[in-house]
Amino acid sequence: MGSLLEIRHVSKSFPGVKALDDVAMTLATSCVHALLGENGAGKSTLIKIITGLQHPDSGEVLLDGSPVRFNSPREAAARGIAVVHQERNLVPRFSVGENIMLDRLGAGSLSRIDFVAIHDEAAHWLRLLDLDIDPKTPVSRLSVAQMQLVEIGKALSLKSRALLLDEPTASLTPAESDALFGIIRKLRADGVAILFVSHKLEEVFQICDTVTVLRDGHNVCDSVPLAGLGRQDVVTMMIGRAERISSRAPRPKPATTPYLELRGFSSALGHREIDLAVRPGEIVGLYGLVGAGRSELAKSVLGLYRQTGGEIKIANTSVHIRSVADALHHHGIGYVSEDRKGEGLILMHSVLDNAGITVWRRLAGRLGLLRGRTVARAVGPVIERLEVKTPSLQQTIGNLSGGNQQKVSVAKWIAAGVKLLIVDEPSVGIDIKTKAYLHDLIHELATGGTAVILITSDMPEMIDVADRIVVMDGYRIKGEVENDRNYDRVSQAIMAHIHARKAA
Amino acid sequence: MSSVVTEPLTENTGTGEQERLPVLLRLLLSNEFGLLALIVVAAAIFATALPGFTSPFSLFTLSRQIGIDTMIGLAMMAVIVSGGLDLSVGAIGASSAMAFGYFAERLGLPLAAAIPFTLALGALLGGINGAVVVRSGVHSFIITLASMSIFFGVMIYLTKAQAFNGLPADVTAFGRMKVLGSVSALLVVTLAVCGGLTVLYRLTRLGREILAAGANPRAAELSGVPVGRTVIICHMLTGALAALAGLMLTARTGAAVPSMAGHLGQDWLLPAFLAPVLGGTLLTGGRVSVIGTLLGATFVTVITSGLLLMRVSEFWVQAFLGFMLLAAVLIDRARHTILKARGMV
Amino acid sequence: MDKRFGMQLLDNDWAGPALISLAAILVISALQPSFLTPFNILVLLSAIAVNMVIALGQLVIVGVGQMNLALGSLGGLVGVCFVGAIEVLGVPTPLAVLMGLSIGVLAGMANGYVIARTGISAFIITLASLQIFKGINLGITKAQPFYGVPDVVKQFGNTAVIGPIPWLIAPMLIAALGLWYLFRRLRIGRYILSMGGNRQAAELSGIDTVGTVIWAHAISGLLAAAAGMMLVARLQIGQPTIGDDWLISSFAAPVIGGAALSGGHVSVAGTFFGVVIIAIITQALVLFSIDPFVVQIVLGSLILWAVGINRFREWRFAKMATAGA
Amino acid sequence: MRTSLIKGGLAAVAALMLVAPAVAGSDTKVALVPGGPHPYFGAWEQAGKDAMKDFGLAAGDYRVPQKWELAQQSQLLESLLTQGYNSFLIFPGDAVGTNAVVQEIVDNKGMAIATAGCLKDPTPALFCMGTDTGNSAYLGTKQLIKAMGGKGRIAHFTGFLVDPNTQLRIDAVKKAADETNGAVTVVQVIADIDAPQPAEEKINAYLAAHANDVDGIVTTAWVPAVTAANSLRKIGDKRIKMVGIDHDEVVLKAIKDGFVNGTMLQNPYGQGYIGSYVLNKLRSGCKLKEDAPWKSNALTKKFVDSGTVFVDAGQVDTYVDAMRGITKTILANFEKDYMTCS
Repeated sequence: MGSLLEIRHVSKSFPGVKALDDVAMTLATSCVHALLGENGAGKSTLIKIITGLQHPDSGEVLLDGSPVRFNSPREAAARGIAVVHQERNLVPRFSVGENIMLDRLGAGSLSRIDFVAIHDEAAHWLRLLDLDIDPKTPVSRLSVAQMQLVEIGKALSLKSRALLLDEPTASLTPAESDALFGIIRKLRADGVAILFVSHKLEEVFQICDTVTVLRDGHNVCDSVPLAGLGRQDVVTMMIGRAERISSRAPRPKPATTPYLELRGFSSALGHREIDLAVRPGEIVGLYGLVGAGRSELAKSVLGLYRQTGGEIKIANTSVHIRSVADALHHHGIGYVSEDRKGEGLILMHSVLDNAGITVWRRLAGRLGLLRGRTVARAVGPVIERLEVKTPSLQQTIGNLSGGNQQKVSVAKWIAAGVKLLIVDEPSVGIDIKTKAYLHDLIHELATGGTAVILITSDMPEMIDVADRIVVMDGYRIKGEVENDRNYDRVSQAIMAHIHARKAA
Repeated sequence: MSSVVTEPLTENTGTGEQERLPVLLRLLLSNEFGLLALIVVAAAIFATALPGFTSPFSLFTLSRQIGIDTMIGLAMMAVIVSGGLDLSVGAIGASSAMAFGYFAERLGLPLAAAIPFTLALGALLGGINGAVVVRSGVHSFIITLASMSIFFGVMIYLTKAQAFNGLPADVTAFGRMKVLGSVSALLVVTLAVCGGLTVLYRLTRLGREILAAGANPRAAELSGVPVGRTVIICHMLTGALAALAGLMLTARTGAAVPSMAGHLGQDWLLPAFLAPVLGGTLLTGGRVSVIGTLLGATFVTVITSGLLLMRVSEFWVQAFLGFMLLAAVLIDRARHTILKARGMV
Repeated sequence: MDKRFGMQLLDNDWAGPALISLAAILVISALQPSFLTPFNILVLLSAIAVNMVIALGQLVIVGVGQMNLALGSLGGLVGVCFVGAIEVLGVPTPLAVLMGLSIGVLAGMANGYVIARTGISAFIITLASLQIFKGINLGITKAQPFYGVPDVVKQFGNTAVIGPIPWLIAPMLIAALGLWYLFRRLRIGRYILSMGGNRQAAELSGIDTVGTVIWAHAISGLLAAAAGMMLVARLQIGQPTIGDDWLISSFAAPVIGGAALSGGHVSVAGTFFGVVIIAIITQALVLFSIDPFVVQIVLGSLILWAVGINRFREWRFAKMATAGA
Repeated sequence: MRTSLIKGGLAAVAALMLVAPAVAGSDTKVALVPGGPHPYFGAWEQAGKDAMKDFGLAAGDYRVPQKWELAQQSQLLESLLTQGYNSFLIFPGDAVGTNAVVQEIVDNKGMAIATAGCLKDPTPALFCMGTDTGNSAYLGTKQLIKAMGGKGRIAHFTGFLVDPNTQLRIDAVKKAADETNGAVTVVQVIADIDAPQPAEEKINAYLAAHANDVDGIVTTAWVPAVTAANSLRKIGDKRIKMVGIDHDEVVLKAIKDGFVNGTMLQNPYGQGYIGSYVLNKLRSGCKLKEDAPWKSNALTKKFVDSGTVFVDAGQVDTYVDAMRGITKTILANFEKDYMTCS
């Protein structure tokens, strides 16, 4: 187990911010190394420096003991350092195989591509990942999880000596994650150095050997063995204090009349006979595997897809929701999308515009006039209450960290004062502190009388937050589980509902 | 882009003191500032080298040209914001102007009625574009390519290409009117519209919804913005502004002329795209600069005018114009890079 | 299995335009028998040949996710340089062809280089070079056409190889098949499409994006040059106005043929049928002696109709696909 | 090649030197401004230079808008006015739309003559000197009808519909046909083909389908004339008669070779040369007579015909002389007929 890649005294500043301050880290061969830290602690900057996207102000990066300075990820890759980024970096219309081999399609610009060889080679890497996909399949037909694995396959295919995985499991189901861990272990056995960035501490303890923790651009620890450390030790290092054990005050019993009630609801997307009721002050979880139709159900209720049967009742009155605008402005329904960057936020616009988008209509005066100050007055307190870290409300939201972005995408619905909030996968790519904060917030909202629907594939999250859990599969409701916070019982009950169909 | 670039200095929503420097930097980095600097430099050079450049008549024609070209640019800008485009601006402009001729000359309507009717017609034609784009889901390029032919064709069919040159004297007088010495009244109209559009995009609900829908239609839709309706409104605004540009050209020409925008109205396409794009409006939508559009049109007009006055052999004027344009964007890019490098130390 | 094959056929981008072309040919030839006379087919194919090469020149740039506004002015410039070189400088024809193609490639490379190096939108750069190319064209010609087109060139532009197939089809076939192969099988073609499909992915995968953009513009310039000279052959005259009206049709054909203006997705076959549709519509308006004052109205309506049909097909297909799933 | 015309012009100049007294030290700065880049106006450049030399003008410059756009022409004219030009020969970019900029010229103590094409009354231009487009089309059609033996079917190919002259031409062709009381009919009008490519596509498509349904072709714009002449040569059809317009080499050669019966020639050199002469006279104190023998056409009541001649195979080699003669005649009598000079 020798040291492969070494970071020494690296500092990096941006205008007004010291992103990294004298940071050190050592990646060793045959070792899975966890890089931990809250959002904004400096993990992304460190990865960018390793791959040559950014250059350190001071300090150095050593590869095999000698200093290196890469000018692009390409140069880094040529020296055996590959990264799997959080963003989807695949060409949708190209085949899986072509994506994996994209930089090795041929020797010269005009060389003919040998697709047979490409697909053969790609198939090899897919097999290694236990992925049962034909390499000729276009990437656009894959599920999100499959795309993530293809990206890993692409990084592997570079025969990398160091593999940097930036939250690889964010969009994977537990089973898929387990498969990935198997592969990581196999790679470790082959001598690869692996850097594993994740917010899911359970995974870190499951797979990693050593750990580096960053906080506010400083090393809290530098490449120490994980063995001997407990979850609380790591959390304390990350957030600077002990993790608060969720001890939420019991909430008043929800009202008896449901705020939203679906009866025999069916949609153009294929939902059939959906019966669902959410009462004010209640948190209803919607659990299901990817493709169960949960987000789609939410969007159908919002009026984005056509309702083909059954009825929707809002506060006991049968309604027809024609559009999201209708859902928001007339029925007080809000939706926090799972796809923060694609559907939740307008990345090129400011924090103020993103948080205020839902209240513009309410705040606009005569002639539709709307002053920035008016909006700021309305959303400012919410932004502050949610502790969104931003230099100003005018900051472009694309520049904020994922956690802060997520807070804003929730803040806009709180500002709008919705009566029913549908929260879809709220903690994807969110650090522990923000995640706990969001959970508290959801409870707080429910206590205040908001009806909440929580969609998540994260079983612990579901059991932690929801009052009762409705199980969906194949665009139908499969059953309901009362949540008594007993993880084993509840999770088994949920899985039983899902597998009931498979048996039938 | 979950970078830490902007990891905050303070826990809460920043204070003025720390923002001041970035604001200045942002101003210096802005596209508008770059254009303004280029315009000032070019104008200073022309004014010293070419005595005719600052003559009252030259200033008058310059301001008038800027007024009209900016209006054409604003018309296109209004739809670019939504992420679409409108090839039929010229056709709408010419058709509306001809309709104005019909209203004012043939029907004898007073201007107070003829002008609103004309603008309404422009908005209607734009609205048809928008509605078809939204309903069909086909890219606005193809829809407006077709409607360009149809609008222009109907206009030519109805008018048989005969101009209206018996317009009320007020129209022509307005086209020649000067304010503040030698500034064309047409530029004043344009400046007023610029002001109105700035208010629209900055200070109204609708404006913000337009920007949101243009930047990320999916996110806007899910946040309760009626994107379809917003896109139609953008097209209507384009139509109305194109009609206004047509009216301004009518005032300048003293007649409603079917050839004011060339065959199918295609003569307008270049100024229509050039001004907003130079001014920093994103072709993909969601970002807009009204002042930039004004400055973009000003830049092109000043350069063209200078080149013509310099008596560059006219067959080569176009080539020079192209080189100047290229030089301008390259200088702007260099300035951007240098400032950014300085700022990022 | 059969049904699936049918679905796959329908799923192709060119299926819609092809069906529309076929329907238009059937309807028009039923109403106007002279439509399918050999001479008319020759005329139609000549028009298609040139317009196809023009459309391909734009298709490459659309593939990389950009626009080339300078296509027409470059074509025009090469056209007059080509005849000018022969008439004024006495350059032998084959050399002049080579020179014309080189001008196209070099000018395209210059465009691509500036765009890729500076990162400024291709829209602006090619807008500037449009003015430059056109200005040089007018500076050379002073708006007077060159008449010294050699007979061999005139022959090439106006005679048939066999039956109703004009010689002009040859360069079109070379260009179309070459581009088709390029986009399917050659590394540079895949790189162009990968940049159009997901620029960031292409960059992070280590693709030389600067080189790829330069390649795309060089190919576009080559095709513009070829189209300019083909048009000279067909018109038998070196008109300085060649290329002035290419812009819109160069976009229309690829888009009707299913290309995404945002890049990454192009169809050579679809573009071909896009060109065919436009050519047939243009011809039909003449064949049926439409009143010149309504020609534009009918033209616009027919474009909408073609788009509508294609849209309907896509919609039906999407519906079938969901039903099948 | 294209120098033949210029040579002719030069010859004309030599002849004219005798009649036109050279005035030295004039402050007349003439700008000859066409509607855009177009081969028709090529002769204006030489005409301006010759006039400058012969009449002692301060300038006689041929200045071309970069594009055939109304706005570009207006901008150029405004710039020229700023540069100190005071006398303009303008081909109106639009028969109505160009009036505004001419008014500006007049307001700034300049003067302008609508040249080659006319401005529509009321106009601030002094008068119009050029070809009566409607009449030219009418005469051309008459010649065609004669060549067709007084009966048959005519196809008419013309330019952009936005140009009001196009409508005049369409009407004139129809009028000539109507005068035959049904013996001749206009079966097809193809317009909007001022650009070479669409012209080629549409004319060829038309001939491909309808060559047997048509007996004569009249073209009333430059590009369609060139294209139609080429197409007739290509199909080798001498049965179809054709009358073209203007002096493009392709058309002239087709006349010699018998594919085209003749063409309606205009007099661009004469327009530029005479126009410059008149402007200089007017600046040196002459006045236009209101009661001069102005002709009248569809656009204006103050029209001077610069000469339109029909040229067929017999005259195609000598038309330059004919034009020279016309120019000479107009110039010789202009002062007497149209001006009062103190």
